[in-house]
Amino acid sequence: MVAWIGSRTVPLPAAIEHVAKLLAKSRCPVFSLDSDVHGCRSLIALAERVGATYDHVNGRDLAHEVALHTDIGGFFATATEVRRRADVIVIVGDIPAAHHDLLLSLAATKPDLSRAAGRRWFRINGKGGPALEGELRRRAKVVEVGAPDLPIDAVLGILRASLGGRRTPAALTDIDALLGALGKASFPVFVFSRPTDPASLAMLQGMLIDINRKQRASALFLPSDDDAWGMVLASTWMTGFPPRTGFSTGSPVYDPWLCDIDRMIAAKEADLYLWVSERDEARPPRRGGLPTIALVRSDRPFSGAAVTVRIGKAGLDHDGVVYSSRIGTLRAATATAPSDLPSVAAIAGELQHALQSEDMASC
Amino acid sequence: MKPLTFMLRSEPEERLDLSGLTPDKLAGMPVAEIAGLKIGLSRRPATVGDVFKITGTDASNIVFAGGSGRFDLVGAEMGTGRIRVEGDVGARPGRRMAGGTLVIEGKAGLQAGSGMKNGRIEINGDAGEGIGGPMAGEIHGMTGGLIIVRGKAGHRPGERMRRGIIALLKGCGDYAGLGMIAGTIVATGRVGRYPGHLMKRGSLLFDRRPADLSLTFMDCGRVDIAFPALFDRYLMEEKILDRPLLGAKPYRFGGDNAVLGKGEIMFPKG
Amino acid sequence: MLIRLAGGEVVDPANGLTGKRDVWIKDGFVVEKPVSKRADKTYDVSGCLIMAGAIDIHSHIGGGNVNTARLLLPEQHAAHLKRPLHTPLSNAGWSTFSTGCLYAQMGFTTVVEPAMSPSNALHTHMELADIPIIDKATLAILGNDDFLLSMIRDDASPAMIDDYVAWTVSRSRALGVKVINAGAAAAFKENVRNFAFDDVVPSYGVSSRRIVETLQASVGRLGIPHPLHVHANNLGIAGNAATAAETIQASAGQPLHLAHLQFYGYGTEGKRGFSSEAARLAELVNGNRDVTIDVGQVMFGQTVTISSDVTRQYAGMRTAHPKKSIIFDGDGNGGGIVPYRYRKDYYGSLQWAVGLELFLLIDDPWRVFFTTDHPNGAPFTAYPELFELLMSRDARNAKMAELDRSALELTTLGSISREYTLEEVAVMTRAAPARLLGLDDRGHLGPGAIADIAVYRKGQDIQKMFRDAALVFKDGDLVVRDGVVTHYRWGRALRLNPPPDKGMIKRMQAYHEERYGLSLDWFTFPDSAIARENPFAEVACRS
Amino acid sequence: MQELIRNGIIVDDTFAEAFGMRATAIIITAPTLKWARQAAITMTGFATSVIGCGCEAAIDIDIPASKTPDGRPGCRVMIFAMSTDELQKQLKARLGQCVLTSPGSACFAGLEGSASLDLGSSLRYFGDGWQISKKFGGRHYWRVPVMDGEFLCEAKTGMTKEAVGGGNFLLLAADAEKALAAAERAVAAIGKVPGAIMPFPGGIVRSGSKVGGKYKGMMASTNDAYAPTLRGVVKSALGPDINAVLEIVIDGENDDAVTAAMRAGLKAVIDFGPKRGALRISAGNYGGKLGKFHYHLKDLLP
Repeated sequence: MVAWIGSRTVPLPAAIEHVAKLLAKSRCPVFSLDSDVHGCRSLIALAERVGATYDHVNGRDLAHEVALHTDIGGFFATATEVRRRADVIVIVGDIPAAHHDLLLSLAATKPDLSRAAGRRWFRINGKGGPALEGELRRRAKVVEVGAPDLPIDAVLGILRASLGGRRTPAALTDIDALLGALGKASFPVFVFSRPTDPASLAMLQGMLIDINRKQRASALFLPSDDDAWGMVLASTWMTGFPPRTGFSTGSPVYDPWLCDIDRMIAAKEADLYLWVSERDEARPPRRGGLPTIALVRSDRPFSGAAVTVRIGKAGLDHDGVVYSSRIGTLRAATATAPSDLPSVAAIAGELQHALQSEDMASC
Repeated sequence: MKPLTFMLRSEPEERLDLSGLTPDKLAGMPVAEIAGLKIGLSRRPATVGDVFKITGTDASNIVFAGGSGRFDLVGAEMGTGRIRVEGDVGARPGRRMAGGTLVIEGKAGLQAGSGMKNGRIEINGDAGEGIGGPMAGEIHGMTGGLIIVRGKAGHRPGERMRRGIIALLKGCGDYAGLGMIAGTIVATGRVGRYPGHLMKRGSLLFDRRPADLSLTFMDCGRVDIAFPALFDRYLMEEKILDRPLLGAKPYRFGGDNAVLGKGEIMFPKG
Repeated sequence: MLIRLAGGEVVDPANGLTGKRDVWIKDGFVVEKPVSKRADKTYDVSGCLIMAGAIDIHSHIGGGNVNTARLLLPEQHAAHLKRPLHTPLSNAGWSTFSTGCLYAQMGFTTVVEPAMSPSNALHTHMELADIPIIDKATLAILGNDDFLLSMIRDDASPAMIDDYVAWTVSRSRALGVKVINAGAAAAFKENVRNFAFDDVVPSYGVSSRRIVETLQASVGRLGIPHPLHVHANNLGIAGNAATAAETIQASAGQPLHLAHLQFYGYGTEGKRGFSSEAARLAELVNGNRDVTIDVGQVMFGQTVTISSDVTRQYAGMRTAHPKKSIIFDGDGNGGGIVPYRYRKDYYGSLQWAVGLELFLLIDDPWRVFFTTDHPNGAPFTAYPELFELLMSRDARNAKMAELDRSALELTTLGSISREYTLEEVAVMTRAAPARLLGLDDRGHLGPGAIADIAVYRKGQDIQKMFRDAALVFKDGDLVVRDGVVTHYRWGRALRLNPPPDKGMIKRMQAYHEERYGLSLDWFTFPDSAIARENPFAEVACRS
Repeated sequence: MQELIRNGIIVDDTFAEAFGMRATAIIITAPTLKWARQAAITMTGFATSVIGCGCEAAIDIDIPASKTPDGRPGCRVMIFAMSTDELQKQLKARLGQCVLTSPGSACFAGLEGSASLDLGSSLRYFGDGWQISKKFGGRHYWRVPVMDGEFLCEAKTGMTKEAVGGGNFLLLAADAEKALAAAERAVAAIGKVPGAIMPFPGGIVRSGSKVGGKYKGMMASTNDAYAPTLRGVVKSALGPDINAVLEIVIDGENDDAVTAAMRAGLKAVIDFGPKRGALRISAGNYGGKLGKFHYHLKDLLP
């Protein structure tokens, strides 16, 4: 069983037809997506067709990461290059668990393209930031740089001022060790993810501009969610813009505030919600009264949804393409347990078909 | 001539882009044509006539009788004349405004005066985040003009501001003057944490010592300089304040030393 | 379906068949006039020129760096147009979709993305697959990658080098090989900021010259039709004409292609120490039959520079406009994205003139190629204006009047009277690129050619003629009418497929596992990953 | 020459001949009037004549604290020169050496002109990167850190091409004491006229000159016709009752300012009367051929 209208089990084509009707009727549909690159591509194409606004399910974290790229730019390196070259690694703030394997693999290796014999590890942390995972701390012998009562933006500010030779009033633990290591390093890399605030990322990249005047340094950006970053890439080539983008006027409009789906729902601007996630048992948030279409990995209908469709997962049920921060680019993900569950792209294709107009090629 | 007046029929069902309804753009336009302009932002957009009843003829003096938090981009890119909103507005009123006067009697949403170049915006109610700030991808916020907020202001007023003056008369949220390049922000009342964070140059002039000053701002002590009197006089002449803000010998902090350290925060003694 | 284009003036220099004649299309190919059959569909194209679809050999249209540039600059492309017709995403700012439509509208039907990082091949091909209508191809970047530099350092055998180059081309599905500032990106990671042709990459002890020579020889041995595509050292630096001259001389009797030569046409004369050496370079090119070049013409306005020459891009950050950039230290070359505005000031005027001098002083249209190095010199949408400048001296003079006189005085442009003929334009943009890339099936209108055809309405206004093609056919499908896309279809990526050596695959497996801790599967992909029917078309290597 | 008589003083029916000049004005303020004037006096020192000083400058009027831009006492200084370039050069040099250096000083534009000259804009680099630019109320200021705080200086000031230099009259008296008394009265009266300055020492010049001289290279030399000691040996303009002559030279923002200044000066001298002051009043000219502006004494009398 893969499709339900309300709580009633229906054949997939019936569900598709019903969703197409809802989409066609909607004045302001909004999409929350979480799929592989092909799934996202197909849904962005669908969003264009029906004038919808789209974002990732974890749009809030993503918006900060996108803002770093759209507003500031910076220095970036791939994880593969970092593995082979970085002789100093500075972890900035909190790194999500999904990336701990990568960090551990870096801790277990030495840079083979560097004159340095090994890597030295530091970590910049602020008040309230979680402690570093024990195994990594032990293996990498990470030196913590910070101050117990200062938030991370203040810590980064003090570090940047110190690197630039400008006065600061406060000292950080082990700042001299870090400054010394950076001064001697051939290719230091700052690893960061899941920003607490965009200002800290601006501060970090400003620091890299300062350092690169005289020596080399870069940053390893680990997206808080690799799949979300894959969606950013696809959205950007398809529309010219990262999410949050909407098609309500026909053309894509990129506006992180206007096209913030949570805001649109809270302000009662949206009148239809398409929620898509390939993650096990992920469920759309409850939005009182807003008709919701759920494309989820579940064998039960989502209570309160107008339509629920059960979908397969890329790399499990079917082949897919995902962004991988391990290699810093897209990667083919082969199905490990092929099944008949429909892919997001297949459903989006069916919906395009149902919304048919002959002269419009599907994506 | 009577002001060209847009009377709101009822709360709009969608966000509206009102950037087309400015003195410059409506000069000489027949009412029927104005009524046909599309302003809605949903798939089935409303026209001016759907949302407003239009009276008056003087397009150099526009009045919105009744406002809404869904009125976006009121007065955007206006270069001359006057717009008054008898109510609230939504996002980015006065976006890229180049001249004239925009008066909002109620509240304003996000980024009032975003990228403003010149002219004057007065907001009698509260204003949202990012006053004068840049839109996504832009590297500069406001580059000139004057914004006065008589209510409370949100976070990040004057973000990446390059020139101009923002006066906040009931304080503001966090990060006033975030990444400021130059210009002046005046605030009376409470300001949130880390004013001047990442600021390169520019002046933050407050009526009191900020409660949560970033550590990379350095105490320069009390300063005996001519500028405060000059600026206080300007504030009073422009009727922004009715008494001096800084007075003689204010305190001065220099920063943000994390970046360039050439900005300042000043506030009066006591 | 038999289609007849009736009454047009055909410009087909590859076949020496220029003049009034009908062109017949059957099942996607150009055919001889059938003896007894009547056309199913006839287009009256009297008063029009008929040319093969144009081929752009060097335009950054897709892949990691291009997409990063989009991400960096959303404010440059705010959408403001209403949807003109039912073509998905065709009006999306600076997207894959608009790229395909805009090229097609000008009668271009094949475009080469010249800088694909092999490690980024899947991403690049997925983007290219989303560029509608036109065919695409890529050049794979080598020359700053550890594996190759190590092999050269260790004096690996030519066969070993060839196996690696073949494996890379095959795995990344490329149509050729490009080297970008050979060795400089690797040196930049070791904090080397200036890198010339005989400088040596510190950790490898290998000079830029040696890298170029190694790759040039390998490309020749493998029978890769397109000669090694060289982005030389010292791009953009005053006095770099000497570098270009050295590189031209290094061709040593073998074919070599120099990309965007305009950016190397600079001397150190004049008050500002920045002058034109275009005449000297043109003379060198004229005298060396092995060398082909494309120009990389600069036009005025806002653009963004996208390059895997990370050394150069880092230096360019100083003059970024708007002031934000991305510098990317990736495997091999990495890259940099630096927005830039070409102004009609001294420097902009000089660069503009250098490009035109090269176009006009290099005699042989078979060896000079029409590019702006999109978007580095200008977006490809500036092509119609550039055609006009080449075909009309009056248009050049009118433009020169707007520019910085002191810069133009240091060039020969004012004294050049040459105007490109239609025949020469057709050579430069059709026949020659097809030959350069080894694509026998296009660039001409002889029987057997794929029916990629551009029909232009003849007129005084050269810009208009080339901006809005009257009709464009791709593989025999009518896709553009009067400059508007009327039909949407998906092109393919042209690729070579030299069979990879088994030993090399094993070596690469071991290398990736040892150096990256990941199996080779992470770095390769099946065609099906593109999720489009027939995403690739194979081109044969020369035997 | 026809003679006019006012209050017993003989007034020659002649005219002062004056020239077009470029002029600018600035307002200097300080914690006290004393220090504002000190900066101004220092700045306008050695600025009596364009011939030898490059410019002619003096304090125009004092300005009370309530009327200055920064609420501190100040004065208006005017500077005159023959060309825009020279005026800019003199302004920059004098501002930098005399006002920037003076304790507590600040400096503002003192003229709305058709063109502008750099004021703070020419000095800001003294701040070595710490200078602060401020634009508000349609004006642009520079703030330059210095050892007693900040030098606050408007970026630009106005320049006028309508200025007039060389308005004058001669006071002929029975002795040097009476000539000086009359001249001081004139200076005091003209000092109250806005827009006009008297660049010579205390507003008075005793070495009135003629054009050229017998020595090569002398552009001007003693006005022998008015030198009492030569009365017997040269063709003299002086009668036997005259033993001392002093000249008042006036530069004005425009024709009207010179006219008003001349009027005020002549009135003061005439009111003072011949017993204590001048017996006769005349004026200097070159026959009307060189200067565009002619101020006929008879038109300016009370």
